Amino acid sequence: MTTPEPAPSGAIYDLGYQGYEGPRLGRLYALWSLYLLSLRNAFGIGRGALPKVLAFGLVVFAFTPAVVTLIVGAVVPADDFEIFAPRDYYGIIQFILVIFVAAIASDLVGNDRRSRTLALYFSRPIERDDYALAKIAALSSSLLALTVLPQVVMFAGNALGAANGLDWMRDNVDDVPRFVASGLILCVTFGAVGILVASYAERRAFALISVVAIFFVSLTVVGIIISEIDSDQVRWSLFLSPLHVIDGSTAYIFDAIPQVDEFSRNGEPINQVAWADFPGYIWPLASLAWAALASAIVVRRFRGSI
Amino acid sequence: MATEAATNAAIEVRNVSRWYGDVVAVNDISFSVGPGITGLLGPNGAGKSTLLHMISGFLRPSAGAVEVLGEPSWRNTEIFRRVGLVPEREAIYPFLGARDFALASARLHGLADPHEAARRAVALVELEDAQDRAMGGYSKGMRQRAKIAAALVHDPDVLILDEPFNGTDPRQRLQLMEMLRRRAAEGRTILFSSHILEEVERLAENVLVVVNGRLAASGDFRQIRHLMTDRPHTFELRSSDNRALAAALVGLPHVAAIEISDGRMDVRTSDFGAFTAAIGRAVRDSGVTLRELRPADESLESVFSYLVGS
Amino acid sequence: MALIETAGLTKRYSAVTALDGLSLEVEPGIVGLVGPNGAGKSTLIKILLGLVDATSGSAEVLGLDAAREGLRVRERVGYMPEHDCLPPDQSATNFVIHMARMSGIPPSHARERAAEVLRHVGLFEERYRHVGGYSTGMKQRVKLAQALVHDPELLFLDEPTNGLDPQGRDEMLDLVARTGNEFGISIIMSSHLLSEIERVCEGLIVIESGQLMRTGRIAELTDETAVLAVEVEWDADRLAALLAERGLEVQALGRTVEVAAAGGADGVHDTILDAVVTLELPLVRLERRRRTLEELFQPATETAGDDA
Amino acid sequence: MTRTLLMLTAHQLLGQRRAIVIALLALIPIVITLLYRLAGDTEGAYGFTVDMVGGFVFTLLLPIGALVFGTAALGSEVEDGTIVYLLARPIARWRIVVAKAVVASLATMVLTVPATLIMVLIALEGLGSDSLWLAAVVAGIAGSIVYSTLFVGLSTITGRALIIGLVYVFVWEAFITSLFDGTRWISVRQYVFGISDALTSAPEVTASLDGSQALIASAIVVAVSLLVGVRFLKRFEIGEQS
Repeated sequence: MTTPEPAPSGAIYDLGYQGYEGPRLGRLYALWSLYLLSLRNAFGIGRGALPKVLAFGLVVFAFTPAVVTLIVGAVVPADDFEIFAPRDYYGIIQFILVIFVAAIASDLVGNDRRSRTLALYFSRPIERDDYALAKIAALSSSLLALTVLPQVVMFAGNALGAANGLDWMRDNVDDVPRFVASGLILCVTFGAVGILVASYAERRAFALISVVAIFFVSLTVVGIIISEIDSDQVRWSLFLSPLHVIDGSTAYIFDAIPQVDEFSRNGEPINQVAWADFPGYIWPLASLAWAALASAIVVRRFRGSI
Repeated sequence: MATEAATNAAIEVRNVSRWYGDVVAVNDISFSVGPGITGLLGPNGAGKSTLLHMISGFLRPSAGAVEVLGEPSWRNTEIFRRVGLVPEREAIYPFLGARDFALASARLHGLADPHEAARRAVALVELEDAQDRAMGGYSKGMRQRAKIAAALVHDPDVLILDEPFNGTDPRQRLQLMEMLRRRAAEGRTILFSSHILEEVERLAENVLVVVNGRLAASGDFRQIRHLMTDRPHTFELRSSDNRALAAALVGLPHVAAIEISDGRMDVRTSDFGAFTAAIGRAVRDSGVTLRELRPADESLESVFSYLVGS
Repeated sequence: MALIETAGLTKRYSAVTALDGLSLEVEPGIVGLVGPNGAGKSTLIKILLGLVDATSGSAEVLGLDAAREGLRVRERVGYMPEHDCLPPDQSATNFVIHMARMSGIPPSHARERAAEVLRHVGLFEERYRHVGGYSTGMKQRVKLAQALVHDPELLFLDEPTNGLDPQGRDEMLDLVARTGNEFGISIIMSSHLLSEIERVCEGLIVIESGQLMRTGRIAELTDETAVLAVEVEWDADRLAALLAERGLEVQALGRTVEVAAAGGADGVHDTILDAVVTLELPLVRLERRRRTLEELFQPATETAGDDA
Repeated sequence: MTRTLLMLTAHQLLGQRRAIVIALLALIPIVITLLYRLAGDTEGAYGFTVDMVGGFVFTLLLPIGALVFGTAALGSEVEDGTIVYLLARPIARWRIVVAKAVVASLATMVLTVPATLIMVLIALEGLGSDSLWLAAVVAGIAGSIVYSTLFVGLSTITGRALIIGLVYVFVWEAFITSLFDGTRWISVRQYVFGISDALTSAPEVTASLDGSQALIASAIVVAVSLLVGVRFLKRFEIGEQS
């Protein structure tokens, strides 16, 4: 609309339809917009109360160890007092992460499919691959709020709780790049796998249960195979379980894969990873391979739809 | 069976209301539906579906009573021995073909010869060609017909259809209407809802107009029109001499305004009935040749919008 | 330049041939796309948007190859699908802003455009509410708004009046006509209610079984016929009898009497009026009947069956 | 009439892609057991079998199967709106609920029981002693019925039966019950273990409930689920959808 001339008398403005002459930004901008909206949707922002409660409820759960650390740190100042180690953090909350991925992934891709908004997206100047990747990016980023963010809070909590905060920070500053790097790898892998499963399950219910099943069934099955079957070859099965792979990746980045002798293959995933005795760098690489493979399949999936 | 139903109304709705929280979907409606085709007409959200759901016993009236074939319908599954229902939602079992869908319905009704019943029902909606294909691949019109076949399988005396023509193209619509007319001619009761006047006008002998949850009019279309002869209306006229005709018409008591513009004349009247009754004589007496007389908007459409607007 | 040009466009799905060698040339304006369900209307629109690849043949939209330059086509066209496509848990404003951004409109402009367009389609305060609670009519408006928000040169409207009641249908058709005439945007509108097409469209494309049946200007296709339709409030039968007695060729259909009026001389009009007055019948209508599109595309036997 | 209900539901639950996914899930224990045998270890066969049945079949396969089938049997019909085709027939509502529960239970059994039996046969090279196979099969059948019926009942109350069921299985049964002993009474998993423990003398199998306690608790859960299901389906209202 035009700015009115400063005139003494009144004026009538044309409120009829006007074309758009302004700039038209390209495909990357459109993608960025889709990513931002998906990210907001993941936390239920701009949507109803229920998705917000669900998402933020899980975020609160994911923060529990960090908050406990903060509280304990405030009450009992101690010099080197660690309740939860940064390297264990993701393992402790992995169950919450899986539920979060299950709930959000089915919303992110499922809602567009169910409300059939997908057709509208594809009628815009973007390509289908863009859509798929934007969704994976959004889910992965939203996971940061449950992984890296609580780690930052816990780090701060420990620093505040330490008798000499600055000394403590100097001693532990190495943890920061570690939990950031391992957190990023985890988020990308979980995000891609979650979107992959959700994009194949039409119903919200099946998306939900399929995501949970993929992570936990593979974890259990591989766990049983490793602990029960007496063969060194079964170590390769570890790569079929994303939770094992992520576990290994985080442990490697924190340089915390323990030395394990031949017989202790039972028990926690981390020990099974240790028992397998692959070169450590293979775990982050395997994580990223999971992420890449899942993303490729998602892209293929959306190329075929409609 | 059909004659027995003919003796009294198959559907009785007495002072029925239904509200959801503070929202009143249906507000104190009473009517009865007897044999023949009755159209339930109203804009979207007027409460048609709520009414039909209450009649089918799927919704409890918040107040009032609904009886179908002499029995209260709420939660009364037994009425379906003689009632067929075609729901509005497009949902179907995507893995079944129309024949198996009808067959399953026939079996759920415990019919003696379900195969024959299913065959007959599918034939009624002329879906034989596609009957063995899974319904998941059907077009909307075909789904609609499959739903109708499933509702007809037990040859019900009362057939309730919620927006049955949604998604059908003109050809399918004509065919379905013909089928429903034949059933009505056999003395059965058919109640269908629609928000498209054209459909109701073509098919229904009786009309129930629902607006904002209230019954705005009921009866025969023509009767409704006659009851409303006093509604304002505009006619478009062309004649051999518009000025002379205007002079003649201006004297009529119910003519409110006349406007002449390039070869045509718009006459606004305050009384539809009186105007149509008088126009012939007025024109003849003026000696002008009337070439065209046309209600400015579709007459029934205007009945409808008049009701909806009030 | 032709708006749309297709040559030998064919689309086969595993079992079905949706489009079968369709060659078209569409000029700017409001054009109706008609055909029974499954005729290939939606498939055609999707191919033109570059959403679906044709099995063979070519399609150009706004001078761009729909298959290879789909992205650029989609920058310049708007699409309103037939089916529901709105996320129920977002407000109309947010959704339309988002769709504007998806078309590359920067954030501040997107907000302005969304407000503008929502006003044009007649959504005011309610645009801040969640779409899930909207009536069908309001949803259709939002669907139109999202198709218009990036100021396209061409709009594809797939069954825009689907599910609307008469009032909603009127309003939507007015909106479509305004969009075409005032906003100067070309429109391809599909519908199976022919009366709607007649009301707003200038051109017409008829397809059936994926093939072109007819194309041209509506006015040419619905030439007047030499039949006078006389509608009276009651006793059409008596009127028909009287007119027949006076030597006219008549047919009574419900409340309407159709009178053959070859040559269209005033004599026939006068005879009819005289008969109406003689019988003292209220006269509702006297007009030359146009052929409706409906008649053009239906087998002759079915047209007579619609009296009620 | 009932047969048609059963057939329709079976078709719905086992149709298309879902059946393949589920079948793959059922193959998992068999494949693992084959691997186990190929590795040539036979000394720990009993322990392996118990681990597989207790650690995979009863804690993952069984509840996941029951969740999928139990919540979908009625729940997906309500969600899709096809339930109206059952309700608009002269059939008592309890028949519908019972038919859905029966089919969901059967589907869960088909998923778990044959796989369990084959697994035992391969691992122990036969049925073995101590009636371990009997314990696994009977407890599997009982678990299928209890879980499935529970989720069918739940799905008549809420449209979010699946997520509630997920939380029940993976939070309540997996964590809470291991922390607080008293909660064993409200854990279907513990019933299943109780029943299997009562049927075998194998020392590897232990449970916190004894056989009769588990049976009584199971019967109560099934009965209550059915009663609740019938009650809610009777009062089920179909309103204006659009």
